[in-house]
Amino acid sequence: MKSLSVKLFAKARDLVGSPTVELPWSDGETVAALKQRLSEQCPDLKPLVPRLLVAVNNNYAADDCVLKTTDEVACFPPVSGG
Amino acid sequence: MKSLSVKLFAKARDLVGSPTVELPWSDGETVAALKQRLSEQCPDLKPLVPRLLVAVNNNYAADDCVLKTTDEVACFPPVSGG
Amino acid sequence: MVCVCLVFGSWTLVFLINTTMISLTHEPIDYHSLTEAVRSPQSGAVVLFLGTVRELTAGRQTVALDYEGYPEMARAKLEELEQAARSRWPIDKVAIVHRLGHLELGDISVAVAVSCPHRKQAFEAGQFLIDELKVSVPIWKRENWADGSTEWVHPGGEMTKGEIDGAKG
Amino acid sequence: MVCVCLVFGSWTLVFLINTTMISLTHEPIDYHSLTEAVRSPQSGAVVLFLGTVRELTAGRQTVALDYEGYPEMARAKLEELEQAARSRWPIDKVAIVHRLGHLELGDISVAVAVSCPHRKQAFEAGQFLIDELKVSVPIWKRENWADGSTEWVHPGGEMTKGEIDGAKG
Repeated sequence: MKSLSVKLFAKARDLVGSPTVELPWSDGETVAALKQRLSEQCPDLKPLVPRLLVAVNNNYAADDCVLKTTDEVACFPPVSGG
Repeated sequence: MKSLSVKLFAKARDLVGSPTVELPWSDGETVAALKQRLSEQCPDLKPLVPRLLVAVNNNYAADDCVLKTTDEVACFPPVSGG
Repeated sequence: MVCVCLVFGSWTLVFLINTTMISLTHEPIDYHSLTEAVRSPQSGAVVLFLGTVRELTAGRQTVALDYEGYPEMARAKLEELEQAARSRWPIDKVAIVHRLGHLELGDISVAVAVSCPHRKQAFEAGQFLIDELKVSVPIWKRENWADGSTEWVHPGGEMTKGEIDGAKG
Repeated sequence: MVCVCLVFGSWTLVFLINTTMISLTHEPIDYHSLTEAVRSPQSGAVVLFLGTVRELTAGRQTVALDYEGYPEMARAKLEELEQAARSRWPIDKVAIVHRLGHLELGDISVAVAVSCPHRKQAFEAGQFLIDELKVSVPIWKRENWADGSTEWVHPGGEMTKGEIDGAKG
């Protein structure tokens, strides 16, 4: 099975304890599946998952967006720059 | 008769050709009288008089404001700073 | 804000004085110092406005502007504006400087810097200060057009021919 | 705006390129250079916004902030914001820089400079850019409170006890 590399930032990275996480992945799966997978594989991240934003190739992605293992995928909490 | 010293600025000063003008003045006369006097004594200023602003002691003054010869009085066109 | 305390025996009088940083200058405006002067750890937001000499005004080409002021009254009006802004927004510090004299294209004619706890306040206060400055502070500009002519700018536009003829008649 | 002309025999291709001045930095922000970069004789108005580290947030005392970013996406989003602003206001030049890393009280975390022909446009565009930056650009701050604790800031506030317990259960 292929794997999807997911970058993590800010509190998401701190909770997981790593700047990236590798998830088993089948082409055709969506952002919603990614969030489900993250909750299972990283229990410490679970409380933050409902608020996580997902970015695909530098754009925000909705729950029904399909992810390929070649995509650049990132997960992070609501932004607080400025 | 006493006289009122009136500072002029910008186009008003250019039209009169002097930074101040001395007007014969009786205590109790108003800003409206000042404008009338300016039109008579300085014909070149007459077209600008309807638009002139009058300041008394660093505050804008309305036509019914009474001027004393000890006041600091200035006349100038609408401002255009900034 | 400066706090001055006078102690008389067992009495203490406390004065809170808003430090005004308002000036007119014939030198180029140092907006960097102006901005530094309003920064503070109490304020998360600083807004600086610069007015600069623009090349085109209503399609006509400017080569320079001359600014003239009525200095005592201009300073008094600027201090009134500062107080008016402070009564509407929780302003930490304000600094305003207007340049007078001969300005070339691109030169800075006016700088307004304001600091507030939050950004919306700072934007609103900064815009209020420059908007009001332009309508109430006795300063005037004279255009130096590219064709060599000069012209005092005053809102309401040039005198109409009727007004000029009326004056001559 | 930069104009690039390619001439092929009797054909000339003209490209108008908006020069982007967008960056992330770990060094102190030089807002003076940033402001100079947006000044131009075509624009009568420059607005600069500075966000600085404030001592008090909702009554709690901050001693420092740490900023983290997702740099590639942050730059892409800032460029999108610039284009969105240019589509709404006649902007001459824009420069935006956000600092990352450890910032002390009073340090500048973000600077946005914009020049436009007229002041209302410059104020509106500047406020739009910082407002949108704060909701869409992937940068995060972590508070270093005076009591020694640290806390990631993310809108929507801290996780509720229920959410945390739910995760543990």
